[in-house]
Amino acid sequence: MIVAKRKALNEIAEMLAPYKKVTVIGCRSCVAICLAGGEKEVKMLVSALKVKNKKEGRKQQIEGTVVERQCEKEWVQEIEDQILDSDVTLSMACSLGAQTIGDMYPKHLTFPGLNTGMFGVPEEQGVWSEKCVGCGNCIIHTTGGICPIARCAKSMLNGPCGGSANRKCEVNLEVECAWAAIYDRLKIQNRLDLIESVIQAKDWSASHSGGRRVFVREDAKLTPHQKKGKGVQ
Amino acid sequence: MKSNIQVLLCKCCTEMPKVINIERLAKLASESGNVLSVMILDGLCDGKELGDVVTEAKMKEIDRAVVLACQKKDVSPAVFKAYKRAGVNPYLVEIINLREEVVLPNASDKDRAQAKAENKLLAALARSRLLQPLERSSEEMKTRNVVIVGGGVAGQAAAREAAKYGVHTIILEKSAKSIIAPGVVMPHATLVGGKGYGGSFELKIKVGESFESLGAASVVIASGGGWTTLKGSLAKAVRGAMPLYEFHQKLLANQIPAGTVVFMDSPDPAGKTLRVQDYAWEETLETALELKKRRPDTAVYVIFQEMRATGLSELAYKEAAEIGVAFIRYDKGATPKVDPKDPAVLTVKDLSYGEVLKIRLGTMVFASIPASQDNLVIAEALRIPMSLDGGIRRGSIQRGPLSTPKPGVFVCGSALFPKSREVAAAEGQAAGKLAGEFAAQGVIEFGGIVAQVTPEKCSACLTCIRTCPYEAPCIGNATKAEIRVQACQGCGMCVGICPSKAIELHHYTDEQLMTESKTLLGGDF
Amino acid sequence: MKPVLVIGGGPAGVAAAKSLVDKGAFIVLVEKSDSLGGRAREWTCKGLVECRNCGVCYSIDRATELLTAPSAEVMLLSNVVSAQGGEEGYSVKIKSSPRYVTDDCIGCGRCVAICPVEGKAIFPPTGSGQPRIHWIEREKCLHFKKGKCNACAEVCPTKAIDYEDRARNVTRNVRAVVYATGIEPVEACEMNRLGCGRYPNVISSVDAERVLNEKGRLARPSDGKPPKKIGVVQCVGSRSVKVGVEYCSKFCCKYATKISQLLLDLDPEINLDFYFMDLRTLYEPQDEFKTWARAKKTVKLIRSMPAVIYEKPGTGNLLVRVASETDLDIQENEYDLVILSVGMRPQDASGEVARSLGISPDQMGFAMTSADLEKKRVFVCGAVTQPMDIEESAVRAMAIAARISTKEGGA
Amino acid sequence: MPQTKPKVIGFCCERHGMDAVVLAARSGKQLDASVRLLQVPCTGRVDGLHILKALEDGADAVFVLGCLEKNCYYDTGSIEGRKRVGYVKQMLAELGIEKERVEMFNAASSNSWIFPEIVAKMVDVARKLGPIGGEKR
Repeated sequence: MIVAKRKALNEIAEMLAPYKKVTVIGCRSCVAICLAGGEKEVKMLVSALKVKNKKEGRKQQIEGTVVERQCEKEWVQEIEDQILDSDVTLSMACSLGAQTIGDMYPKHLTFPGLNTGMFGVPEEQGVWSEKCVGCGNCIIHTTGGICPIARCAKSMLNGPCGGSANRKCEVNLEVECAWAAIYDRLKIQNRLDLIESVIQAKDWSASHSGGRRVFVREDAKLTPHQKKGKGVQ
Repeated sequence: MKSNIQVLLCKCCTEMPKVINIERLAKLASESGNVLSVMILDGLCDGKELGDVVTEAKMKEIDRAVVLACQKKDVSPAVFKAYKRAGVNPYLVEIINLREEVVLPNASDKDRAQAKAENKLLAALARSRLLQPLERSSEEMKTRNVVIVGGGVAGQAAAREAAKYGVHTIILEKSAKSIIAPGVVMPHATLVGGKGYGGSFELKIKVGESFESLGAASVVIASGGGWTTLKGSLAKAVRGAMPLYEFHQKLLANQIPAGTVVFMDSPDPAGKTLRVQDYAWEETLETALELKKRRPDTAVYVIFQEMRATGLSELAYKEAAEIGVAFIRYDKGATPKVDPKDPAVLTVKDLSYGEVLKIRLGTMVFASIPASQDNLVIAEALRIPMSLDGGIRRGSIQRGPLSTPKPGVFVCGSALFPKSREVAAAEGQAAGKLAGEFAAQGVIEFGGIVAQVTPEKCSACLTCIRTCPYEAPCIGNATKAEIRVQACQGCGMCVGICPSKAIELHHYTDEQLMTESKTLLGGDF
Repeated sequence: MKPVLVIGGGPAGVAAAKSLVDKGAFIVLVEKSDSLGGRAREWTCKGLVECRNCGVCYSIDRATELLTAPSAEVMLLSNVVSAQGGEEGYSVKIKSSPRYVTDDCIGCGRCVAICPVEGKAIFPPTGSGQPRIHWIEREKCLHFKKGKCNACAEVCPTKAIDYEDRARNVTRNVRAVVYATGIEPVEACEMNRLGCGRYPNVISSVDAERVLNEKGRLARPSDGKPPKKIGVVQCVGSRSVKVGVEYCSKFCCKYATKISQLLLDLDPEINLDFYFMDLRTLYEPQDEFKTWARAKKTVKLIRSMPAVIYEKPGTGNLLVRVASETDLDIQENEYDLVILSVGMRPQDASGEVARSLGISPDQMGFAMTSADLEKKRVFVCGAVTQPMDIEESAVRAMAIAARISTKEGGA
Repeated sequence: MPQTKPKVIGFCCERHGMDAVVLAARSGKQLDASVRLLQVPCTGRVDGLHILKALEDGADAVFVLGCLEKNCYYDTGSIEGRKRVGYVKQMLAELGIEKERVEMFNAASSNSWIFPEIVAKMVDVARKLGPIGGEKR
C-alpha cells in the first residue's frame, strides 16, 4: 500500500495561515491504514490547529471530513459542496488524493497535509518498510521474490556491490544487504543456479523516467456508448 | 427514549453538609433539564432510605439516575439493587464520587468545593442524558473441560484441585511418563494451537503424530522448566558438562564418575542472560551437601557470580562451607575459561581472594535452568505474552499472581520461572482452584460495556486486532472488524487507537466523554 | 456451615481469607493491629511509572475487598485468647480491645489535631488505612490517666468518642484455622555499632518504607532536609550469628533494591551507595538491578559490610567505615542518611495460642506445618513458616485456601 | 501575574488510578480544587483527540492517570495511554505549544501520596503557563 507521513504541524499551520475557511479531508484507504490520514488523524489535526489558532488569537474556521478513497472522483464528488465552500482544502491523503481534488476543481486551492513516502508493507504495528519502487517491470521471480531495485541501496541487479559485508549494506549498516537476502532465499528454494545467471541491463522505459505513466486496460474501459452524463463528452 | 433523571444526594451522615451546601446542589439539580426528582439522603450505604427512592422513581417514571455519594465500589451494590427494583437499567445509573473527589480533599476551601460540586453535578447530568441502556448477556459453556498443559508436580496438583469442582480435567503430558491424577491423562500430547475465549476455548492438540481438537473452559499452563536443557558456550567447551537435574538423578543412583565436581551458575557466563534463580541455588547447595556426604573425599567447588542462597538456604550455604565445599566468586569481567587443548581444566579467578585457580574437572554441573522450549508454542497457541527470558508472563497482579492476561488461562509452577517442588505444588493447587472455579461457573457472562464496530467506517487495517490484549476484535465475514463480545473486557484500547474512528466503547463514547469534559471545563472555579 | 478462622490480616491472611470467601466460605479474621493488610499497609508501592512487582497493592486490594465482603467478619485490634478443639472444629475465644471511638467516626482528624498528648493518644488506622475509624490508646490518653481531658470528645463532629467502651470477648466456633501471624523486624538497634537508635539519621528499612508510604519522600529526621547522599546497608540482623537471626530474610534485597530505584526515580540527583554481601534479588533473570545500577553514575554497589557507623559532629552526617571488597584498605564514606535493611523473624510462632492449636516452632523459630496438623484443620501459612515475599505468601495462602474444604465432603 | 483559577482536567482510569485518588482523599490530603476528574475504564481508552479537545475547550493542562505499567488491569492499557499522551506532546511541540501542559502519570492503589503530587505539579504548570492564548477569566 501507499505509505505516507503527516507533515510537521507548524508547516501545515503556516501553509493554512492566510485562509479563513479550511476543510481538511482524510481518506479511509492506504493512509488510514498507515495511521497518517484516517478519521482519527483528521480530527486530531483539526483540533490541534484550533488550539494553535486559540493560542495566536487567529480566527479561522476549520472543519474535517473523510472520504472512502480520495483518489477516485466519485468519492470526492460526494463532498463537493464542502470543498468549494472553503478557501482551501488540506488533503490528508496521499498525493494522489490531493491531485485528484486539484484536478477536479482547478480553481480551488488544495494543499497536501501528508508527505507521500513509498509503497510499503507493515512489518509490525507502526513500522512500514519499502519493498517496491514501481519500476514497471517486475523481475522478482528470478530473485527469490525479493526486489533488488527497491531493497538494495544501489539497485544492483547482478549480485551485491563490493560494500556488502556481514550481510549488511554499506550505505546503511542497519539494513540487511538485499543480495544476501536473495542468496538465502534462493538457497532454501534450491534455485541457487539463478544467482549465476546474468540479468540484462534494465529497461527503465517502463519506469517513471518517461514522464507520467498511464496504464490502460481496454476491456475494462467503458465505451462512449456506455458512459453517462458528463462522462460522454 | 425518554430521559427522566432522578438525582440522589447523599449526605454521607454529616460529612457532606459540613463542606458543601446540599440544598443549593439540590436546587441546581431540580432546575436542570430532564431532572424530575431530587432526593437528599442521610446515608446511602445503610440502604434504609432506598425504599423511598424506589417508590419515587416508579412514580415519576424515572429511567436514569445520577447519584452523588462516595466511592462507586462501596455504594454501587445497594444502589444498583434498588434501581433494579425501580426498573432502571444499571448502566443508566451514574455514581459520582463526590466525597473523595470534592468534599474530603477540598474541605479547606468551601467556596471552591461548592462550585466544583455543582460543576461535577452538571457534567454528570450532561453525560447522563447521553447514556444508552446496555444489557449483559450470558452463554452456556459448551464444555466443562479444564485442560492442564504439563503433567509435572504443578500440573498434577492443579488437576487434583480442579477436579474437586466437578469439572473434567485433562492433562496433556508430552512424555510417556505415567501420571496418577483424576480425569484424563494424555501422554505424548502437546498443545499446538487454539482459538476462543475464557469459557470456550477450542484447542488444537497433537497426540503422538495425529492432531485433535479439544474444547476447554479454562486452561492451566504447567509446562515446567527446561530441566534437561544445557546450552551455552562454556557448557559446550567443557568436558563432563551436565545440567543440575541430571546430576541429581545420577547422584541418587550413585552413578557420578570420580573426580572433582564443579557447580557453576550459568553455562554462558559472558552472555546477556544470567537466568540463575534462587531456586537453582537452593537445589545446588542441597546437591553439593548430599554429594559431600556421600563421598567426603570428592573436591567440590561452587562457582558463582552471586550467591543467591535466599531464606533458609543460607543455612545450607553455611553448612556446605563448613564441610569443605569451596566457594568461588567470579564476575562478568573475568569469566571462567577452559583451555581448548585440555577441556578438562577450568581456569577461574576468585574475586574474594584475588587468586587464579586451575581446577581439573571430573564433572561440571550447571545450575541454570532455562525456560521450557514448549512455552513459545503454548504462548502462540493461546495468544498470551511471554517474559523476556522465555517463561510465561503473568498478567497484572491486580488479577492475581497466577493469572495470565487472558481470562480463563492460568499459569503455575516453573512455567513462570524455576521453582522448587513445594512451591510448584502450592501454585498448582492454587491455579487448579482458580481454573476449577472458572469452569464450574458453567456460563460466560459478557456484554455491557464492550466495544462495537461501525462497519461502514472500518478500513480493516488490523490495528485493533494487533492492539487488543484479549483477541476480541477479528475480521468478520464482511471483511470488516468485528468484536467478539464474549472476549471483550471493555478496556477501550482498540477504540482509542482505531485510525478510522470506526470503534466505539459503549458507555464511554467519544461524544459522552467529550461532552463531560467540556462541561467540566465550563465551570468557573 | 461454620466459618473458617484466619489469624493475622497480613498479606498471607488476607489472600487466604479472600480466596476462601471466593469459594463461598464464611470467615472470621482476627487482626491484632488497627488495620487490615499487615505490614503491607505500612510499606510503600515501589513503582513510579513501571510496576516493580513488590506486591504491596495486591494485599491492600484484597484487604479492601474483605472489608466489604458480606461473608467476612473482620475483627481489628483483636487477639485470639484461646482455642480448643480438634479435627471436628475449634471453639475460639477472641478478645477485642476497646477503640473508644464508635463507628460514627468519619475520620476527619480533628481529634488528632487537638489531642494534647505528645505523640498523640488518638490515631487514625496505621498506614494508608481503609476504614477511617480512629482509636484511642488507653495507656497514653489523659482522660484515663488523669480523668480530666475530654478534648477529642468535645471537638468530634459526630459524637463518636465513647470513653465507656469496653473490651469485648466473643466466642466463635470455627471449622478450621488459618494461622498467618507473619513476621516482625529484628530489633536493629541491637546492632549498636551501626548507630541505629543513637544517631537520628540512621533509620531502619521499616521506617524508610513507612515514611515513603506516607509522604512519598524521605527526609533526614534530624533536620527534615531531603537527603542527597544515601547509604543502604543490607543484612542488618540477618545472616548473622551474633545479633539477630542466622538465616537470610529473603526479601530484604528485593525491597531494598526497589526502594533504591524508587528513591532515584523520585530524585535523580541522589547519590546512593548500596552495601551488601550477596545480592539476592529474587526473580531477576537478567540481573536487572545490577544492570540498572551500572547504568547510573549516581549509584555504587559495594560488596562489603560496614564495620561501624558514627556521626560527624555538628552536621548530622554519618561516616560509614568500611573495608574495600578485597580487604586491602579501609575507607570512610560520608552520607546524609543511612538506611539499614533489617532482617525479619517470625512472629507468634510459639506461645499459648500456637501451642493450643498444636503449632510448634522449628530450630529457627518458624512455625512448622505438617500433614498431621492440616488433618486437624490447622493450616499455617505465610512468612511465619519460612521467609517469603508478598507474592509467594499470597500464592501459598491461595493454595491453603484450596485445601480447606468448604462443603461437607466436597470442594 | 499568576492566575488564581487554573483549569486542569485529568483522565483517570477506574482501577488503580481512581483507587489512588480515593486513598489520597481518605488519608486526609488537601488538594487544589482546580482539578476536574473524568473517569475512563482504562487509560488505553483515552484518545489523543480527547486531550486536544480538552485544551480546545479551555483546559490549561491535561493529565492522564492510569495503573502502573506492567500492572495495568488490562495488561497493556497504561502503556498505550502513555503512547497516546506522547503523540499529543509531539503534536503540541510541533505547533510551538508548551508540551508540559499534557502529562501521563501512573499510580498504584496503595499509593496515597502520588495523587496530591500530580495535582500540585499540574496546577503549578497551569498557573505558570496560564490559559492558552492568554484568555481572560
